[in-house]
Amino acid sequence: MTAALAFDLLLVAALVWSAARALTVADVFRGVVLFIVFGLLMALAWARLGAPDIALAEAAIGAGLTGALLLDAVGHLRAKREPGP
Amino acid sequence: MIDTWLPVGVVLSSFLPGLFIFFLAESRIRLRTALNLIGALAKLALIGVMLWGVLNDHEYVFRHTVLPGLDLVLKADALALLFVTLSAVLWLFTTLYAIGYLEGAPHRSRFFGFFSLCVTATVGVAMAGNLFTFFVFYELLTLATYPLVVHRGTEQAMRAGHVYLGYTLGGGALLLVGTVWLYGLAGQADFVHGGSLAALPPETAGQLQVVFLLLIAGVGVKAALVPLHGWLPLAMVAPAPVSALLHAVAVVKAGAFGIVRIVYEVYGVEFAQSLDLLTPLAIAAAVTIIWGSLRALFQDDLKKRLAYSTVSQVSYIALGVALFGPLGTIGGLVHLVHQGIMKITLFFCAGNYAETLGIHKISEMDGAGRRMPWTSLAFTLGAFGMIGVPPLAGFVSKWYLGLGALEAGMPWVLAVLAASSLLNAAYFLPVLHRIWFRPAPSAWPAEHIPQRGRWETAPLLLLPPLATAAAILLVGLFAASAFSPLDWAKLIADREYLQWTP
Amino acid sequence: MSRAVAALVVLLAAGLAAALGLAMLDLPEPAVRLPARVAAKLGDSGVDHPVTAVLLNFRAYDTLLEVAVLLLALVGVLALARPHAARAAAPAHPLLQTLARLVAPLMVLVAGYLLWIGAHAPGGAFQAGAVLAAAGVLLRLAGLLPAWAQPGLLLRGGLALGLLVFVAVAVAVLGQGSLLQYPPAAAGGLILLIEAGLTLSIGLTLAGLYLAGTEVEP
Amino acid sequence: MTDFLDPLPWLIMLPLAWGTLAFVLGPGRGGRLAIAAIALQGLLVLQLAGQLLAGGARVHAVGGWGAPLGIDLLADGLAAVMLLLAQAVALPLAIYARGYFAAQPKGRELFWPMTGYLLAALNALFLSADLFNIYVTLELLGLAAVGLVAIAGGQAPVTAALRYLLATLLGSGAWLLGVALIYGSYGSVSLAILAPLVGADAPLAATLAAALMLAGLLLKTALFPFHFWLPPAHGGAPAPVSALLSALVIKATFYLVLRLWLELFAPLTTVAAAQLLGILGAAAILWGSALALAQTRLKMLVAYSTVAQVGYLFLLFPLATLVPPDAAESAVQGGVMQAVAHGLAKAAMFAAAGSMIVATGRDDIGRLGGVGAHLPLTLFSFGLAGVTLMGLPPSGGFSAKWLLLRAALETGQWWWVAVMIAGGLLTAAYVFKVLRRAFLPVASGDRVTRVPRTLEFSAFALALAAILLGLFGAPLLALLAVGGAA
Amino acid sequence: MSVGLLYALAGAALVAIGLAGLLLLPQLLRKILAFNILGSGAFLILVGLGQRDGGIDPVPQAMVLTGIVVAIAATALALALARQLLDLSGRMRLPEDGPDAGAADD
Repeated sequence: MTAALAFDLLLVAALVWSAARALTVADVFRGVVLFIVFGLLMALAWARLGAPDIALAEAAIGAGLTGALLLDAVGHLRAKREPGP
Repeated sequence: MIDTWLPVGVVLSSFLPGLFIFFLAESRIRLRTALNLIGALAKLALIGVMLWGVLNDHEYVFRHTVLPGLDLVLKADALALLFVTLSAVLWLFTTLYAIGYLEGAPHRSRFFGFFSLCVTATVGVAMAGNLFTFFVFYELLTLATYPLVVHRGTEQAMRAGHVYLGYTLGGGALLLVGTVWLYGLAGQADFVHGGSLAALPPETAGQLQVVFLLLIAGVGVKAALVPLHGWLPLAMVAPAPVSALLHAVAVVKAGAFGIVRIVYEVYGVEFAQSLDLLTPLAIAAAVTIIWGSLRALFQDDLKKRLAYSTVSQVSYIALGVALFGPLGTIGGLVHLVHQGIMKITLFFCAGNYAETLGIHKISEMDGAGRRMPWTSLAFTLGAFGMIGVPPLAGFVSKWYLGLGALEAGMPWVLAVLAASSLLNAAYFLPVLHRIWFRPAPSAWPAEHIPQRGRWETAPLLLLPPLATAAAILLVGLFAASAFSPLDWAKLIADREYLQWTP
Repeated sequence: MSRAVAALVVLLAAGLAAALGLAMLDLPEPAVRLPARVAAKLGDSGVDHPVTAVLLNFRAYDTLLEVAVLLLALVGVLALARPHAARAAAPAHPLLQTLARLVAPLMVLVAGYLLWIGAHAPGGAFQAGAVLAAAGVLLRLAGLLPAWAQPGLLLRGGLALGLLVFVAVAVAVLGQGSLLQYPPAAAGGLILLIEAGLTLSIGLTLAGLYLAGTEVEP
Repeated sequence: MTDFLDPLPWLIMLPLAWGTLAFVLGPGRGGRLAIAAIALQGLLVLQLAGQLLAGGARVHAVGGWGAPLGIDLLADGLAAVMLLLAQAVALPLAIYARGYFAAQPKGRELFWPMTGYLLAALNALFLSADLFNIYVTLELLGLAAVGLVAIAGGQAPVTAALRYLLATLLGSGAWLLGVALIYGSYGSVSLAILAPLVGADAPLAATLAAALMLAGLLLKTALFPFHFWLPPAHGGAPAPVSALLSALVIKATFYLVLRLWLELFAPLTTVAAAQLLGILGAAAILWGSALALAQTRLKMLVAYSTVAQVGYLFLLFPLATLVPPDAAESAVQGGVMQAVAHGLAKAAMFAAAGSMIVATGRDDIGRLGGVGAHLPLTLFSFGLAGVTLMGLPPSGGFSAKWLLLRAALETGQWWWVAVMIAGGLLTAAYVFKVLRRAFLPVASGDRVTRVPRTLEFSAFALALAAILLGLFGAPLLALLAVGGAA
Repeated sequence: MSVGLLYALAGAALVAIGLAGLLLLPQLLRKILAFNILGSGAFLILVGLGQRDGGIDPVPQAMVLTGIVVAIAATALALALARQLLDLSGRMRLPEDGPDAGAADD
């Protein structure tokens, strides 16, 4: 029980930390990466809450697809910032 | 069934042609004229039927519930018909005049469309059966007249329109607040003989006084009570037929008529007297009469002088209402009609001078009588009537107002009447002197319409003022006969003071 | 934005968190117990996985609207992508093409499995659709699917299929009861039918959100 | 029970279906389908209104489960009035849009599918009796509205759409948070189940939920000072879109505020909160009108007018909260009447403005000369709509003002009277600013072209409806009274 | 304290982070991240509170599944808009001054 609680507390801390860092880290790309990490941590949290359906969806859609979209947008942004040769 | 729809028919007889004209192509002159005249004649016919019925103690009432506890009521009683008949007759003349006046001018469909709406609103005001209905048409009147005031589209007209809107919408807002308040206190506020508010509990008296102030201020804007009159002299930039209608029938009369309805049929004249509301109203009217006349003295612009004269003359109506007793009432009501006939004649004539010879200022009028004798004759009759020369229309009004003042125990009103008549003479007689006794200049300011045989100007411009001028004489001469305005005013006064014995 | 405003916003957010926390620590016993009701009616729902029962039967109406939200989002993305007419897909690396040819069918199989298992265990149309979307993206990147910015009739039909089937089933049962009231005997079959349609459409839509969105002219 | 043509579900399924079909048909297609379907929806609403007037409020248990396990649809008087408004506005606008996009093709490709989803979301929202289901309808509504704003492309509309999207997402986020707290407190999200459970002794969570949901809705309704997103969004979109958004979309969230305030959270309301809403409403009226007056672009003027008119809606709360039932009834009637009247009038006004812009080729109040001569019916429609917004009789706007004024005087809150009167005069100022320009002759160098008849007549129909509402408002209030919503 | 309540509390913290980020960060991608974090927080609260007595509640779980799909839809639309703005204006942020200010002085 205590091990589980410790795990939960650690997970919660990681969730809050990754969320806060995703928004505050200087580089947008790293922010997006941290957000994907956050999404995966969320999937873990859902599993801990006995919600495997959400865990699956979160991993696939929340972290996966959202992450892909965001990464693509960052790439686009960078391409704009640094005009090609 | 038909009784219910007659009042609606009177309203629709100008509304429907108006709507139709609105969307008519500019070039469809014949159709437009036909619609105008059919509407005007149909209205007169309907009114004729109702006149007969009302004389025989019949009332025509149409009622439609708009919201729970809020009815739209059109009612043709004696008082309504006094005003409706005046509006319908003068509308016919003004329409004819306007057709002549605007020949070849742009935007005529728009003009006649709003012109018809304006008359619709006026007859609606006349036949409103309760305060709410009155308010509805009173606001419609504002909206219908604004495009007419700014019709010329000049900078000056736009500014006048702005001022006009500011005053009238502000007045409408006051009227609205007063009306809502009154409905809250009394439920409905139907117009009934002797008023309906006397039955309210005495502790509401203070509120009723405030409401009265709101209502009178609301209608006082259109009636041009000083200091709410600022829009009227500016609004004379409108085309002459509009000024004629505005000053004689539509706008200022709607305000004055509102005062009549509020005092007699909402509050009841005795109840208003018991709330000490009539004396302040009489004072406001007296101040307006004197102030308007004084300002008129100093105007060189003919239409402006006439406008200030209107400010002064319309308050005779309010004064008559404020004089407690049937004689004052008769004087006020009959002046509602008489002032309309006289003032419309004067504005028609002013329009003729401007259109024919380009005369806008009094200083340019020297010798105009020789070039335009018929117009000048009509103008002279109108001016004498205003001064109160017997046996013209204005004399009858002033006579009854004087008697009413004595009956009400307000002899100071006599002094006001006398002073006002002197001032009337002071600002009209010099004009007449110029017209008839000064030599004509070598050239007129801008002669638009040349003399053609016996016609000093376009026939449609000449005939309406001649007709109304004749009416000035006739209503004075035959004041005592049946169906004369005076006779009708007596009928109304009888019914309003049914329970009252001096 | 000024520092004062920023401080105020942070304070507001912190206050909200504190209020939420306080409120959560002081909750009454809920008056209604839905899990028990779900369990009681699970037998009539046509599936035996409670979440799927809620998603596609008890609260299937939410799901129906949500599918519409998803399709709508794609419509919005397409509206934005529109001005930049579809670019010819860049020729993909042959290795990628081979990989896509190998993996995509596998992913379709997985999707089918997830769809099937959804009636009894975690899984279902959304998860299956996500896998399908991944396959779609892969195929597109390999140049094996047509452009997305201006989907053709077939593709539009595929995108709309799930929602149309859902709506059709929802109103088809109106004659015997209310909206989406499946006849108990047919519930399982109808749910599977809807889910099959949804899987395809969700897969296409999710893929489209990625592909149409990223095809916007640089 | 087994009525296949029960209007409740069909009102939602029909627009979903035709929106989707319009998408399948392809870019720019589906207009005729939409018009036919909306007409059918209109008939369904009329049928529903008849049912309500005859037999009282109706519940449709989706899936046959019933609350709290399933989701209920509830049609009471208030919902029916809003449904009526939505279809009544949508039908002329659909006809208008067909003509508009024929003249101005930018953005027509995906207009119909989005409009279908927008109407589905509106109808679903009005009928929903389930807090979480309302969340989904809110998202459907918000995304459809945002998509429509951006539909014509261009930097300003895209910026406006983004601003709008962020605002609306934040609003729905707050709503969802509230739903979570409510579910945590009571174990249900069904309005019918929750209503008896929420009392004056509600836990902190319920109060917090009420505050969050209300705040989210105010943001979405663009009540001052949350109005920042509205003018660029409504002013920058194509005219039919602006009309739909101003007339209907913000009314949907207002409807939710009203429902929560009067029903679910009624035990939690306080005079202070009601006065605060009233003050925000008053500020919206004055600020919105003043800014409308300052605009140089026609559609921005109309959009700021919406900011102002939203303010009137919120005056009903101080007039209806903890006051005698008579006054409260009058206030609610006034508020709903204002929502309906503004919906019709603002749709007419945006439609008329769109026609003027098509005709003059630019969105500039200073260059409207000649519109009066060339598009008299359009200008007349604009004027009639203006009459309603000013609250002049006879019009729906006047009826609304009358009812609100009456409630204000009855409860002795004269300061709202002053606000309403001042707002009416300011409205007149900005309406006449447009009208007087349009009356002027064409400026040299400008051209005024004709616009399709359908544009002129559909706007006129809407304006006329707003006026007629003032003459025949009684049946609407009778419908509103069904089910004790008012 | 149950697992559910713990995660609900974490959800509250995430909501606060998301709210502050959404309001304060000017960069649009960050705003979109913040919105997703806010949403995740709300989802955690919904499920966490529903399961605070330790049991499993499928109803909020199904709701969250619905919510996640809605969130991805909104995110995709927001990103498409943000990219469009980037293409048109060269920036991925909203103009600072409010629209009222811009309108009043023109």
